[in-house]
Amino acid sequence: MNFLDLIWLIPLVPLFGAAVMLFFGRRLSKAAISIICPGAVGVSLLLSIAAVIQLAGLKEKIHQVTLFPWLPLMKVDMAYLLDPLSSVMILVVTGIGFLIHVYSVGYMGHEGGYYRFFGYLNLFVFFMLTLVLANSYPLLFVGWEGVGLCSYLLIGFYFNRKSAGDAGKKAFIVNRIGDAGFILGMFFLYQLTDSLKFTDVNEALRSARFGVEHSFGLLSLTALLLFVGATGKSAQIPLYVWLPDAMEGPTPVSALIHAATMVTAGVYMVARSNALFQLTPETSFIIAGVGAATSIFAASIALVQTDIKKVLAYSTVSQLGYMFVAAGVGAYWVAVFHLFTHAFFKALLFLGAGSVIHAMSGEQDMNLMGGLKNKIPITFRTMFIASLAIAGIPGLAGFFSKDEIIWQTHASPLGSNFFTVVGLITAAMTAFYMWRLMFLTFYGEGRMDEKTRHHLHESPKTMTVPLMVLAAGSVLVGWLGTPKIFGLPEFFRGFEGWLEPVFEPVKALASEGAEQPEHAFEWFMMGVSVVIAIGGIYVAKYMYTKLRRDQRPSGGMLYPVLLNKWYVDEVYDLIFIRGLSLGGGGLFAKFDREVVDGGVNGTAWTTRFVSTVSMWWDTWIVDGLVNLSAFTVRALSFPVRFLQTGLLQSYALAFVIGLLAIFGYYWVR
Amino acid sequence: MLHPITVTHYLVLSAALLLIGTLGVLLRRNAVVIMMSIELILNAVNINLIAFSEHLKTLNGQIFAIFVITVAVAEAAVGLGILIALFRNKETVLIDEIDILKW
Amino acid sequence: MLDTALFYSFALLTLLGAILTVSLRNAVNCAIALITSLAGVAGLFLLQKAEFLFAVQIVLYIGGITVLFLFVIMLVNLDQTAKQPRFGRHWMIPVLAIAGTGTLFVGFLTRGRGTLALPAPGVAADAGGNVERLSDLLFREYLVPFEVASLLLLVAIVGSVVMARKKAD
Amino acid sequence: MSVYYSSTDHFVLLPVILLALFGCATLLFDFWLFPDARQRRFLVWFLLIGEAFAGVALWRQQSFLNQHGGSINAFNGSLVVDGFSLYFHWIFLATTTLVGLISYRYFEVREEHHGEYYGLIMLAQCGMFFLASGNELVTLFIGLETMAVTFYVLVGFLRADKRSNEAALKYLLLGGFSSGFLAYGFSILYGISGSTKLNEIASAVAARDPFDPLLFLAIATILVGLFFKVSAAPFHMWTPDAYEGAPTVVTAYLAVGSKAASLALLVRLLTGALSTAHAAWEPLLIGVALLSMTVGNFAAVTQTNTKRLLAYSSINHAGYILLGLVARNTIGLQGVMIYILVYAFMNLGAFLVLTSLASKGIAGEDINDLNGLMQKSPAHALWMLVFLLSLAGIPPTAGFLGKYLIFLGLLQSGHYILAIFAALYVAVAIYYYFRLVRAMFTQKQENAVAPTTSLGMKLALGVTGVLTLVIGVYPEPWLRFAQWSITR
Amino acid sequence: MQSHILSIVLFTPLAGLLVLLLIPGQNKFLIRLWANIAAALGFLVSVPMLLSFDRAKDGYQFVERADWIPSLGVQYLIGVDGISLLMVMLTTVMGFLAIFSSWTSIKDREKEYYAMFLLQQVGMVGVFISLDFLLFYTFWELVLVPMYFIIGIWGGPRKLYAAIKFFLYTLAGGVLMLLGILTLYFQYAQQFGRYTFEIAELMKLNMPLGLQQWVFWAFFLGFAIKVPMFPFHTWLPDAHTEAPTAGSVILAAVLLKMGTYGFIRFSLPLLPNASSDRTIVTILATLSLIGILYGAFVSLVQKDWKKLVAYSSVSHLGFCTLGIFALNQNGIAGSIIQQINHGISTGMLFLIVGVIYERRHTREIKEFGGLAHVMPNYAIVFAIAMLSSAGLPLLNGFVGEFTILQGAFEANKIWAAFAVLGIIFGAAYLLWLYQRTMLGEITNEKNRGLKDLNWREWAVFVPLIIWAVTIGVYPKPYFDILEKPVAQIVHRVHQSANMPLAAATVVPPIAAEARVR
Repeated sequence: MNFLDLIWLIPLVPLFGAAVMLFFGRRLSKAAISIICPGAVGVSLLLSIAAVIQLAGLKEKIHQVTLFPWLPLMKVDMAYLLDPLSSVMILVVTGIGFLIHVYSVGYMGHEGGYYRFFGYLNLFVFFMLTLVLANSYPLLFVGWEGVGLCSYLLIGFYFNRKSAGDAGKKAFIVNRIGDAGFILGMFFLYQLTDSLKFTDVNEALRSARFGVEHSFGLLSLTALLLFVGATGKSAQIPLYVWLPDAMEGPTPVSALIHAATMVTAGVYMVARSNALFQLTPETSFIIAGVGAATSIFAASIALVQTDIKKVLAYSTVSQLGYMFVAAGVGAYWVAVFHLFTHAFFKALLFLGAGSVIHAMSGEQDMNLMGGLKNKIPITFRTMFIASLAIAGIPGLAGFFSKDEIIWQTHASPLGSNFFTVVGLITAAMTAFYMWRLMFLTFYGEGRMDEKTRHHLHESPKTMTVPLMVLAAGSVLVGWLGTPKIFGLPEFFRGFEGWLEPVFEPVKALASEGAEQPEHAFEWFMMGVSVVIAIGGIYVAKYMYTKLRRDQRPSGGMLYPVLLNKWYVDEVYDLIFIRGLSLGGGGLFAKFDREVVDGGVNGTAWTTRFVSTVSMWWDTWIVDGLVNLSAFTVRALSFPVRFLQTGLLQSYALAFVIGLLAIFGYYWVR
Repeated sequence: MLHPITVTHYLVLSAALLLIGTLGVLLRRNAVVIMMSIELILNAVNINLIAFSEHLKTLNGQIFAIFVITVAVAEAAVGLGILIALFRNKETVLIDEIDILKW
Repeated sequence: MLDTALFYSFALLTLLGAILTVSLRNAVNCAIALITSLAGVAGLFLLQKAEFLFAVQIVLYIGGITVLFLFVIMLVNLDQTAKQPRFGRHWMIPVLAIAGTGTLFVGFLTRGRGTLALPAPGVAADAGGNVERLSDLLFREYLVPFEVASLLLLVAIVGSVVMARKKAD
Repeated sequence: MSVYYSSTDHFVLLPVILLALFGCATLLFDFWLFPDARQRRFLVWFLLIGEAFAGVALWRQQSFLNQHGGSINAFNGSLVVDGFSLYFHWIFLATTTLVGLISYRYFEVREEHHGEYYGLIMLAQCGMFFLASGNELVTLFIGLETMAVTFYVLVGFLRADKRSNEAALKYLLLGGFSSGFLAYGFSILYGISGSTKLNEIASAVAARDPFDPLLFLAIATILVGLFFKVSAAPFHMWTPDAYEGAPTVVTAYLAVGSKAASLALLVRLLTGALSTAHAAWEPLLIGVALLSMTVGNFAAVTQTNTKRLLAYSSINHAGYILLGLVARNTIGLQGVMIYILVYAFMNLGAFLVLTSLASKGIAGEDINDLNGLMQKSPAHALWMLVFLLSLAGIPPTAGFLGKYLIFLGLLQSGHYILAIFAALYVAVAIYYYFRLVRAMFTQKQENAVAPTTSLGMKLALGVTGVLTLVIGVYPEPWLRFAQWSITR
Repeated sequence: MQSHILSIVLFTPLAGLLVLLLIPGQNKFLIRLWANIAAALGFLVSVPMLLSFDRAKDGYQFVERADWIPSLGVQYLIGVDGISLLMVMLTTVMGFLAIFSSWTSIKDREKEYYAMFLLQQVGMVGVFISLDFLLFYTFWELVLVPMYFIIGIWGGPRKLYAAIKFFLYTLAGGVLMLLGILTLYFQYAQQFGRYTFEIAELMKLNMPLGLQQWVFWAFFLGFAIKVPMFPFHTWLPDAHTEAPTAGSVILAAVLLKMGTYGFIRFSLPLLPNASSDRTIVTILATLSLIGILYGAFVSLVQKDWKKLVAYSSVSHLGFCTLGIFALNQNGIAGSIIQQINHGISTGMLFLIVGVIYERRHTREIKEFGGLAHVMPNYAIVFAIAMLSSAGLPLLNGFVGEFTILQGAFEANKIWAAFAVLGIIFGAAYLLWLYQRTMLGEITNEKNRGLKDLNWREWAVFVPLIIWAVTIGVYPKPYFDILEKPVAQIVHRVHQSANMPLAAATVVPPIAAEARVR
């Protein structure tokens, strides 16, 4: 059986599951749902594995299946493309997706709208697979928008909570802002290359027609617009604001969508467009800069959060920043590698957090936890592994990928030591806040109330098994991308090799990048990062196990700033309100900003103001003009009627005056 | 002063009569007098016609004048009939008291 | 010379009568003034060699119409009307309008005097008197209007009867 | 001595002779045959038969013209039968017949003696006949007066009704006043041409400068007189009052017949005798037309009396028709002809519906009297809708055709601004026509009195309605008819 | 060979109307039944037309020609090309669904109601198939009257105001358009010595730019008011809000399209120089952009559910006009597809409002909230409609908007940049609406007992949903149908733009074939 030609089935099976759920779900039993939906993703997983294996056997590692033409005017088809990059992605999506489906069977067991949840989840998997399997930008955009929609639906799953609805809306609209950039980017790309198929676009961009653009030109603009799309989807500055709020959704959703898959779509897209970004070093620098800024910024916020999911959310933002740093410095395979490893341990962390919350009867505040180590041992152990992984302890997945990123910031021709420093600081912060989380949650005395304590219990098998599988993954997958200096067999460096055909370097950069790495320095860097990680963990341990609450350093002025997330949401508001009160000053004039803010808050003051003004315009000016006709008619009708006095002589007078006017015409003619 | 009398003299006379008649229509309140004023106007027309008739040495103008007189008669007859009908209903012939119909 | 004098005296009579018609308070007096004016016009007819019309004017107009007016004036409530003001309250604008019209009127006439050099004067009076020729013209060329006039008079008769009839049936 | 009265003369005059005959017969038989009021409705048969005879006579003229073309001159050129006059004769015939059909029920409802009525409207039609056929000033003048005097009587026909009296008096006084000016103008025309025949006047006028003072004086006074008759602003002031006060059926006849006849005269003068002096009258026409459309439209907006509203609307229509004359081209003239034809049917139809609203004790003239007509009588309401749409000029009703041709004429002659004005006023007009529509269709019915009706009314309603639609949907034959009527 | 299929499509509703008039008014069930049958027939007879349409052929098909008013050069000339074919199908489908959706919501004066709808159907089909300008104008005006009544009789509290405003506004535009038409007519007569209103003939005209511009503006007023483009849009919210549900559906789905169709069918090919004139294009594109953003902004602050949807129409139609004045294949084809999409999605949104209005008799957004709890199916349908309207990929809206944006981008990048903002706001107001009505707790006790969709409502929505999805997933047939006619228009506009006042430009070969009969 040729599974390569069946890759279109991979997304379609979950779509089928989703359709069944949405239209017939209410009539199905819970058991049936629990089989159909995870089953659908399972089938996709199997199909994916089979297809990837077959792909590996191909000489030219690329396979396209065209179903039917879609947008003929732009030569876009409904067609799927399997190549090394997308194969990594589908494995992540279906694999982790399957685990999370299984987990959800347990986690969501008590919730209403069970069928709906799984329907959305399956729909999400469909769109995500479409995104990664698409062979063209518009089709990618289908998935891109679709996952945004599912994210909206799933964040707002508890739709009777207003905050959930708001968060969902915010997510969708912020994403749309990014999408706007993405759409424009696509148009520029089409203008440049006359196609939107990845293969054609990349071929064209790598051809002699285009050279590296050193000033800010059309290529850079295109790349930047695409990157705007990526910042929206992957929660980078300035459009990251939706992701923390998105934690309103059920925890499996946070794990699947807001950690492992959807948010990485931006990274995937940048990687996919590597041919373009390689041509524009300036944009690449911007990407790396934004990534670095986001990573340290989000990490700083994560330091002080008390909500367990919020910590993980900011952590995700921070880790995504890492990925963009990698992409920005031209190390695309590393970005994808980190994406890959991060998917495992971050999904695990979220699922673990979900298990904790499950055990805590829904409580998410870490200050009210503690001492759970023995109460929920499996959760604890798996999360322990994940925390080590994300902190960058050697031997675990996170170590390899993160270390490679930090090394690439130094080694890559596009890199800069500034990024290296930021990366290291962020690494330290990561180790600290993750272990702060671990210590607050699992160690020490329990701080929960009696009732909750009474209910503490380990989660069911459906939840713990996925945790264990992911834990295994968090340990093992890193070994696919060990550093060269380890000198391990080729298998352990398989990841880079596997992706080689996709990230074919552009001629200009290839020659520059040929400089020999300094082995000693690389070892040194590795050591530094390990020390930093262990240091971070130790500081956390010291602060949260040794010190009493009041003894811990307050962080001074910084603490409230961090706790309030650098006041960004407030600043967004403040700028515009002040701008307005100044009577439309320079800031207000920046329509772009207005749109950002208006979009972000949906109901934001600015938008309301503008809309209200236009409403007034409509009611008083435009309508006024229309009704003026009616008004004028009446106004004019009055004198006419006024003259019609009913008196014969005034009629005769009008007659004579008419005659006089006619005579007069003769004389003044 | 004594220029030979031309047709223009008649025209001016007729214009004057016409205007006096018009004045009567515009100013008098009594409907009967208004009708009389209309008779004056028709007489002005007749003066014109006769003057032209003589001037042109054709009799068509005189014929026209006969018909104008006929019309005047007919109008006067009907008008007075209407006036009587109105007077029966409203007890007035003052034209500015007749203003039910307006606007 | 005599013609001139007669013209001016008839014209004076006509205008004076006319002015009195529109200005006298008592409607009966107005009617009498109207008779004066019509008589003046009749005189002018005579001056212009329209003898038949002169007769018509005297008999039909003065004898017929004016008497009709007098009847009506008697019929309607004269006493009350006679005490009322003659003119409407707003007389200024009508007077001005008519003055303006009159000025322009005269303008037309004086300016048009030159163009009154009219088409070739018709044949001078040939055989037969005024009445004869008139009747010939009337029944030959103006037969239609003549017939229509009968309809007009019929309508007038029926109309005045209809109007003046009391609501009998 | 020559023959006073030839067979041609007879052939031409026969329709009007028949009409006059039947009219007099009606007057005679009124008391003689039908002493009982209930029986008087049979008098309408006199009218119908008379019209039928007249129709046959007209048809003979029509077929003669169809065969031989040209025109028939009679009475030494006093009368002329050509396409133009026949076209109008047919309109008068149809109008009078339809008015007759709707009248008897109306007068029965109003409890008015109406024996003479049929005779009078036939005599009025005789007057109209001469207005359309006359080719000579005296005939035209006397014809006009015959019609006008009849209408004075008809307007005041409800003798017991103060409003009818008042309307008649106002109409008479102002009508006489305006006739005076018209006659004055005619006298000057005679003076400058030496003849009362239009053909000779035409050549005399052609020889003169258009702005010759005397000619202008004549044109001005004649136009003033005729503007009065067709109720064009600012000589329109009598219109609303007379329309409101007159019996509704008479209003219909006045609005359609009198107007059409006066327009016949106006068109014949302006396109015939005075056509060479167009430089003088064209601006006057433009001014009066614009003023008429403005006054008519804007004053109509706030009316609450339907007859008054339609009166103002008729002023507005006069403006449109005058614009067609301004265009001074075949299309414009064709537009005028079609407009008059269409106007006759649609306006008659509208008044007909209003007539049917009158019932014992209810004048049926207030807009509110139309309320809920759709429920009371869908047929009336729907036909009324057709008439109103047509009056407003919405395709595919007939009213559109007339407006359309007039726009066409204006554009062809380069009067773009006028065309835009005329077009925009269509939208204004919609406003008040749709007040009636609104009352009929969207308001609740208050008193469930169904409209009065009779066989004649049904018939008339059907005829006017169907024609209003048919002319709009399949205008070709009508256009050809109009075309034929203006080819000289 | 001449088939009469178009006449059949055109007059089927009229025949239905005549039969309807014969049914006594008391027999309400029969009236409803027959109206539905007639509308369904109207749809069914249009199907063979769709099937036998040959998309490979240039020019118009199913042309029928007969003299109507020969002395004025007016003909009964009808025919369809790809553009009008789609519009006709939209009309027949939406017309049927609109009538079907009224089954329970209209309870008084049903006979008149359905009669008006059938009459309107005739007018709308006529507008889209007329190839004679005067015939077109006749149908164009004919449509106004039934809609006036639909709004004025069965509408909301301010129905009379809304109805007359609608009527006045569109009529004023219409008569000015008529003057434009007549100008063309005379120009033709001057150049060719005979009078005709045939569009294909009028295209042969060679007019100076100045005159073209005048005529263009005359057309513009007629069409822009109908569309409606900013700032002529104010009749729309009133009319939409006050109209009964089915009226709003037809108004949004079909009536507004008459304006955009007018631009495509008449303004562009007949006045190619004016339409491609830089100033004019800039003005129109700017107005479209203002419309897009303005509509979206105003939608955001609406308190009335239906009014919000109405204003969203302004925004969507802004996209359509923008696409048209991009003057390229993408823009125009996208615009036409977007017109159909708007018909589907906004039609659905109005139907959705109608469903809830029928149950609760209010449209105040704040009266609702948490409806998804009691009406889950309704919430799903609403979600689909909303997403279709917001342009989610794989639903219809995206295909249209994306193609338009591409077209706009090709024409002017700034336009595309601004238009893209419209997409953001589109999502914003719709999602917010959804949130306020469907999500959250049930705040109003009155909403607790509401019934979910019944089978009849499902039957209305399902075809629309399927249609929306098929366009979204497989729009190629639509693009195929549109390819030739749009290419012709684009070619014509650009050719004359490049060769100012070139003598003969491409004229679709309509006449030759039809004359053979």
